[in-house]
Amino acid sequence: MQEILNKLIDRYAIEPIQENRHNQAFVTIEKNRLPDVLTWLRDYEDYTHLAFITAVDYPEIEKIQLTYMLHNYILHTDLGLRVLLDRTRPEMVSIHHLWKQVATYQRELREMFGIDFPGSPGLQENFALEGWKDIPPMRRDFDTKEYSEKTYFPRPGRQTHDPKEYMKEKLYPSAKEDK
Amino acid sequence: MDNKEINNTKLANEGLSEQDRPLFCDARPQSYKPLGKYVEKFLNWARANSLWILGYGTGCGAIELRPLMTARFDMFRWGLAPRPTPRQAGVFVIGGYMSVKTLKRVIRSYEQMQGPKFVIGLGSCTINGGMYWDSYNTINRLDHYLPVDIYITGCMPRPEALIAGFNKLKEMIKAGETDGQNEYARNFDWYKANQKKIVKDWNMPDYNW
Amino acid sequence: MEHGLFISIIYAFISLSVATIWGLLLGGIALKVVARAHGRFGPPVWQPIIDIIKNNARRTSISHGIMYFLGPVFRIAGGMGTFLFIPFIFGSSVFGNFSFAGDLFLVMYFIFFGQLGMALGAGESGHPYSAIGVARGLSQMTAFELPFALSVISLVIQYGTLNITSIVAAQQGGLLSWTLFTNPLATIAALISLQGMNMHNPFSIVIAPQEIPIGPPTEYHSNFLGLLQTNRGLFNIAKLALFMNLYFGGATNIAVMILKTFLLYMLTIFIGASFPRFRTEQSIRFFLGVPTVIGILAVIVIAYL
Amino acid sequence: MVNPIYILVIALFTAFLLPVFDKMGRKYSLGLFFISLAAIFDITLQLAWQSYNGVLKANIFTAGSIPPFSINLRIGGIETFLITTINFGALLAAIYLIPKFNEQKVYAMMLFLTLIAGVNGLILTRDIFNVFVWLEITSISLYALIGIRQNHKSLEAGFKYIIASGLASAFLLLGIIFVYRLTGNLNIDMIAASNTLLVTKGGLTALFLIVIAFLIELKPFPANGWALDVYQAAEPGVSAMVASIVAAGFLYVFYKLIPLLPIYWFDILILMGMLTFVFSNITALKQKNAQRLLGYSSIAQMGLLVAVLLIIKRFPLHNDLPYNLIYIAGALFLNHFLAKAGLFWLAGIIKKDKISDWSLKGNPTLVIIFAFFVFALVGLPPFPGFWAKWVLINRLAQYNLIGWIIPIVIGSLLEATYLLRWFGSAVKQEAAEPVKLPLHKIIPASIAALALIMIYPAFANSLVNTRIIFQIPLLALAMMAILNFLPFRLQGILMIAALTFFGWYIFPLAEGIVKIFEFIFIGGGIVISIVSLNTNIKRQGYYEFLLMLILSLAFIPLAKTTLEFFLVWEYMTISSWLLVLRGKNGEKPALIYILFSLAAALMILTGFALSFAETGSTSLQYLRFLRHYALPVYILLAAGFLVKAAAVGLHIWLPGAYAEAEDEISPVFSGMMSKIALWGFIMLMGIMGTRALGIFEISNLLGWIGVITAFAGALMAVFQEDIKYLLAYSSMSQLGYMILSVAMLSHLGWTTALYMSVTHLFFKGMLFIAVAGLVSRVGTTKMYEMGGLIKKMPVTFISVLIAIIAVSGVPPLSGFGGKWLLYTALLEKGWFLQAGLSFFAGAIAFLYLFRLIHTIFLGQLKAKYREVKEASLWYLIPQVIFIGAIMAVSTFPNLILKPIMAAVDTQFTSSINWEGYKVITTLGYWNGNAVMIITMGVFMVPLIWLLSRVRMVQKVEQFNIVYAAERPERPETTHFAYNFFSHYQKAMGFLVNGQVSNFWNSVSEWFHSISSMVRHIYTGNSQTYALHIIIYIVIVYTLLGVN
Repeated sequence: MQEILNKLIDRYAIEPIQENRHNQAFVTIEKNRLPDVLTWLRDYEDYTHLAFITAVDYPEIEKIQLTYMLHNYILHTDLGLRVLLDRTRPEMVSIHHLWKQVATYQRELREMFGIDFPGSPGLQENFALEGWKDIPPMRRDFDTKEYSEKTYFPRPGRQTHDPKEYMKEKLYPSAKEDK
Repeated sequence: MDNKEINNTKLANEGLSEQDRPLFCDARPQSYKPLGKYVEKFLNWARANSLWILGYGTGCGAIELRPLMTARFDMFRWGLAPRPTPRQAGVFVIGGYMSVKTLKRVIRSYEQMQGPKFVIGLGSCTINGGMYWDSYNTINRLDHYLPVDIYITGCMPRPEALIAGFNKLKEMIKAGETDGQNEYARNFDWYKANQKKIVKDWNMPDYNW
Repeated sequence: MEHGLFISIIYAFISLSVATIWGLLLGGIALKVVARAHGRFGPPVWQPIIDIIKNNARRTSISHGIMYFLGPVFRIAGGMGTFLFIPFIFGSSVFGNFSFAGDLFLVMYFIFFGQLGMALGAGESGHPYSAIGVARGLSQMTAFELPFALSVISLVIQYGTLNITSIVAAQQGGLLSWTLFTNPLATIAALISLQGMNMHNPFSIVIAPQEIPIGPPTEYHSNFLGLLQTNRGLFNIAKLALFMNLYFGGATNIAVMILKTFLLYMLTIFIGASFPRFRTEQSIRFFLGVPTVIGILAVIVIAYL
Repeated sequence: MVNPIYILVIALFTAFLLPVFDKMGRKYSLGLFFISLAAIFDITLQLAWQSYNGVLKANIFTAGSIPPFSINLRIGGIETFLITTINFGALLAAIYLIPKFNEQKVYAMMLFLTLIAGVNGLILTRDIFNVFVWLEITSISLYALIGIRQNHKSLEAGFKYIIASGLASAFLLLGIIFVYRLTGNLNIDMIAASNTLLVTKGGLTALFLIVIAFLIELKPFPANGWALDVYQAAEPGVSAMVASIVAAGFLYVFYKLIPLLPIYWFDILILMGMLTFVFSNITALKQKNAQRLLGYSSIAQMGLLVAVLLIIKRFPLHNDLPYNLIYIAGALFLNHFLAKAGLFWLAGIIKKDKISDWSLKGNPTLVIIFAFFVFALVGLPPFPGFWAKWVLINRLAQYNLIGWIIPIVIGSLLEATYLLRWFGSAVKQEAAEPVKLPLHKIIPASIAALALIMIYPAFANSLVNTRIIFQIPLLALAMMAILNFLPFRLQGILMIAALTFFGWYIFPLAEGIVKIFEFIFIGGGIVISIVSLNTNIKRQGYYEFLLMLILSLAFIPLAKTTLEFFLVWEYMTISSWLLVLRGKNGEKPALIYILFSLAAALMILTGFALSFAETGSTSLQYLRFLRHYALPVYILLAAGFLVKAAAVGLHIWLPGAYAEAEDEISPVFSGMMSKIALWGFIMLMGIMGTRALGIFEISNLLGWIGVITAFAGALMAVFQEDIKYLLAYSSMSQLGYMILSVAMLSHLGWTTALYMSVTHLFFKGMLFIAVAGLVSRVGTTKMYEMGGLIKKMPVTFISVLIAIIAVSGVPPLSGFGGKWLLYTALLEKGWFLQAGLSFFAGAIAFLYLFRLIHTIFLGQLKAKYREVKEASLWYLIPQVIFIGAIMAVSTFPNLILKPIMAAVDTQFTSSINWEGYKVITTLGYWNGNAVMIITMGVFMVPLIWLLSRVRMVQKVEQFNIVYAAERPERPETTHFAYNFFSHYQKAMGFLVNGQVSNFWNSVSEWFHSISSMVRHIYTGNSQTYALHIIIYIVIVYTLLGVN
């Protein structure tokens, strides 16, 4: 693990490294260098498997963080590459030329987070939300409860309980009497 | 059998492109009066004893349908049978939570079924959204979109509950209390408005014959 | 014609009704038997009849066009015709049907009448699954017709006639004069074909509900489906009656007919219940293999030995 | 009388006078030149006239004394004929060369005249040394003429010619010296009279030297590389002269020498000729240069002529020498002379070196001329080559020279291959730029073409006892060609009227089975021709060939003699081939078709020849008296008919020919022309019965071939994507059933065959017409591109529906009658396994038939066909007629069965009983009428039930289908049509994955490889060529066993 991290530092002068376990580490890199690094990792360092791409919304710092998770089948180590995107107009280089199936991930990210991947095949096609017009639902400033109430005819009479209190009440009714 | 209540206005099919419009039928669904009392009673008996379920598991609740076919629960006893195509099926079991995307398919399949047809809402999600009550993508009340004949509560309801539900439905059919198809046809515009409110890309005809 | 026209029609009607009801009940019994084998109760034996009533009681139906509309008509006309050209019960004037109009080959080719019409009707529905189902069905049909044809040829050599009544007549006089015992090879070849004709496992790919919802009749419903189901009962009996006549000594009264058709049907059901499903090309290869060789042997043995 | 010596005098004298006149101007010299040529021709004509009246003095003595003291000329019948031809040709050649003469110095004209003098001298003289003189005159003027183009290549070619002919002359001179030394004589007749020369070794060597010299001048294979370069490089006008005029001279000298040769040399020399014929043709296969190709062809023809002359002299054929000379050698020579010269001139007109660049499209004059030349060379009627081939092969068979038939047949086929391939590509190719037609070039070519066709009546009348009505197909062609100026639709109506009249005339003459075939050909012809009226846009040659085809079909069953049969058979072949060629992509299929047809025709010809050899009669009925040759004749004829019937293995011509012919023609091919093979079998078996081949009965073998054809055809039809190919394979399959039925040689079998052939006309004609109508609207023949057309073309749909029910044999329509008869007949005959296989084939038919109707009419309608309309009325009328016929025949089978049975009764005793509408055989029974009524009855019951509830039915559109809860996106992706029976392909496809076409491809490949191998010897180097000549001489010397 350390070996590959050292190589990364040597080759790309990457600084922020977070090592979670002996076989898992995350590095943050500049977004324009990502395709280079990925290609190198895939072709020379046996990180042939792209496990997933995921995103996290950070409205606090006005960033969206993308994580590309790679796996090495020989060493069985995982390497996560992180990229920070601007939140106002998130755009990232498409890497579908490296792994064809990435296009699907990118479609999903476009729909759920509004991240653009210029050139990715079928990017504008529906993924799960057909014809969604609101702000992307996985952005943290999207209020799903409000949206649901506005849209889906909530049935009146619904009650909400704090699960902890409610279960205590249901399972140990005597405890309440004790109070 | 001259029992059709005819409404000859055509549907607009605005969701379709000009090119596609001639490919789909634009007639409205019609409602039907029952036949003579004893004839209808006999036919209802036959309908009740031959319930063909559309094999479309729309949500996680569909997992509870499978045990019904096994030797332990043996739904065939009651004349229930799964059927792979909506054309031939008579009962639509909505199996739990219903996302907007699925709802579109459900509407299409429901409309393609031939009347009289019945809908069973299975699990809490179909009643008020259940645990997905505040999801951005899951409906809360099925009866705003389709005429539901009977709900079976639970999350999930057991197969026994399902059997009880089916038997209740059979009684209702025999008693002539299930009128979902006619209700849908009479309140067609209201249902359609509700459906179109949440199904954003309505790229199908207003009624899928 | 031996009787007057009106009497003939009445007789044909009786014969058709008995056959249809018995055929549907056979279907119900089969369901029941399979259910019992699973350890279930299963539906009542009259379930197929209820289904037919229900389907005819449907309030709506749709039509894709004239050929679609006529498809089930062709289908059941094929079933009725096939049945009517077979002498149902030997020596009976009520159940003798219209067998004077043609011989064994007429029956064998009339089977295609309904299938072709149905295939055309299903085709007009425009549903790809219908076409796929028909393609599979026809392909499989060509394959299982070969052993059956060879078996029939063997029979014709044996009895020197194509007249079904004469073939039955030649088998009267005890169990051992049945074709089953006088020409076992032909019987085996034909029975294997019967499995295919009835589209029971392992040859059920045509209607394979798990992959192409239900094959050719995917789009059929309501009245149309009712007709198709009625035909299923009738056509089953027609085939069973043909086999009974050709290989199992025919029947001289209704009881014997019921017994023989029941046993024959159960045979296919049992075989069907014990096998998984072949793919189309597998079943074609199967039919063109062992059963065809048996059929050829049947011909050679009877003709040249 | 005119003295022929004036020819030589005028030519030579004018040649030396020309420069003087040229001083006065080119006009004068050219005028003098033509005057002299005309004078020569005039003399020849006078000589010919005298010869015709029998007042011609045969021997002309020069210098006032008799041989051996002076040279004598002979002007007998052959000489007259030859010089007439040559001087006629020379006149044409001179016209062709006018511009050359204008631009060259005057020497060109001089050379031309000396050349003419030389060739005339070669023919006339009887003195062997004089021959040498004329040879030198000819050669010298020729190689100067070769260089007339004055480019590098032609000069080189001329040089090669000098070397070769120098070698030849040297040997000739040596030979003459030896001969003179031995005999003291130079007169050929006197040498021949004295035997002294022949017995000694030295004499033989001398003779050999003389013969080999002329053999080399005749360009034998393989010592002929120099000649090829000459043909290729010289000006086409000059090449034409080399191929025709000069070759004629050398050939005749060779003929003059034949009496000198010892008898045991003949076989070797014949072999040399035949080798030249076969190998030149093989080599030509890969040739791409037009003139060189023609060179190969010329050499081949010369080889054949050498062989033929030797054969005529050597074998008992010389008992009937004048006849054989005229009708074999004379016809072949004339044929070659006119056609080859014409082709070279044509090459000069087109001015394209590569044959693939030739394009005659839109130039009917050139097409007709080209067609005449090519057809004449291939030996198609009515050109002389046809008659020559006919007599030659008959004679060879008659005198037990069957071995020599084989190289002739192979060589002719090879020659046909490249010539017809060339013709096809030239006719079909789009022209890059319009061809210029200079008058001086087109006149000689057209005159040659006209001459070719004018000879025809002479042969047709004097040669054989064909009845004159058998020329009607040709006359019809001519008539339609004359009427070509009329509006197209009017032509069609006239054609139908002609057919009707002809039917009215001929129908009472026919009886028995012939009558049924006449019904198929004439009746079918009239109905199917209605389709052609759908357009008024002129199509060149369409009605001409169609009428010719139908009439020849109608005449074949009427033929009483082998020649009548074969003549009309060839007419049918030509007209149908040209119709295929007319198709849009018809070039390749037409070539395959014509090659197979010609092979079949040659087999039939050989069979007839053998029959003539044994019975001495050309009557077809005499086939029954055959004893010695019975088996080969039977096999040859059956094989020929099997090719025509497209039996499995020989079928590869069929799909292309049927499918790529124009849509209106395909029904004629499938419905009518395919039946002619059936007639062949009926005629053959009706006369000859069956024969045993070892332990097998041939009829038994034919039965198996038939049923396997039925099976293979059906299976291949299943995998077609193109609707016309599907139908074509289906026709092949149906024809297989018919062969099977005929081969049974029983009453029931023949009844089946005839019943099937009539009903096949109905439903297959109808299907092809329906398809024609369909294609006229949708513009494609790929089935998967259509779909859902039932609502757009309901009438077409109904006729296709009825047709497929009838084809598949489903009761109650007429097809079932055929199937029932077939199986009953097979079981009665005891052909059980055949019955099983044909049942299987019948079941497979369902696959392609369903696919046919489903992929076109059912399923999803494509957006681009939403506006498609029903086919035009002209397509629908014949379909409705056929539907009526099918329904009538289905309801009342007696209508057709009774006449057929009555016809078959003349051949076999009947085993069928009738009870009203019920047919009863020994095995079973069938009541078509009752089946129809019962079917109608059971159909009505459920129909009424459904109709009673029709009000609740909602009519929906094509996308209202359950589609796994989605909506279909496009009709293209929803229509299941392409590779419809993929699983069947997996299970059974290995049986039909192109084994047969691979076989024929490899045959073709094989011949082409030989061709390219052989071509390697022609290096283009004059030293090599000289070496070839020397080696050739040594080999021939050894072979002849001179020492």
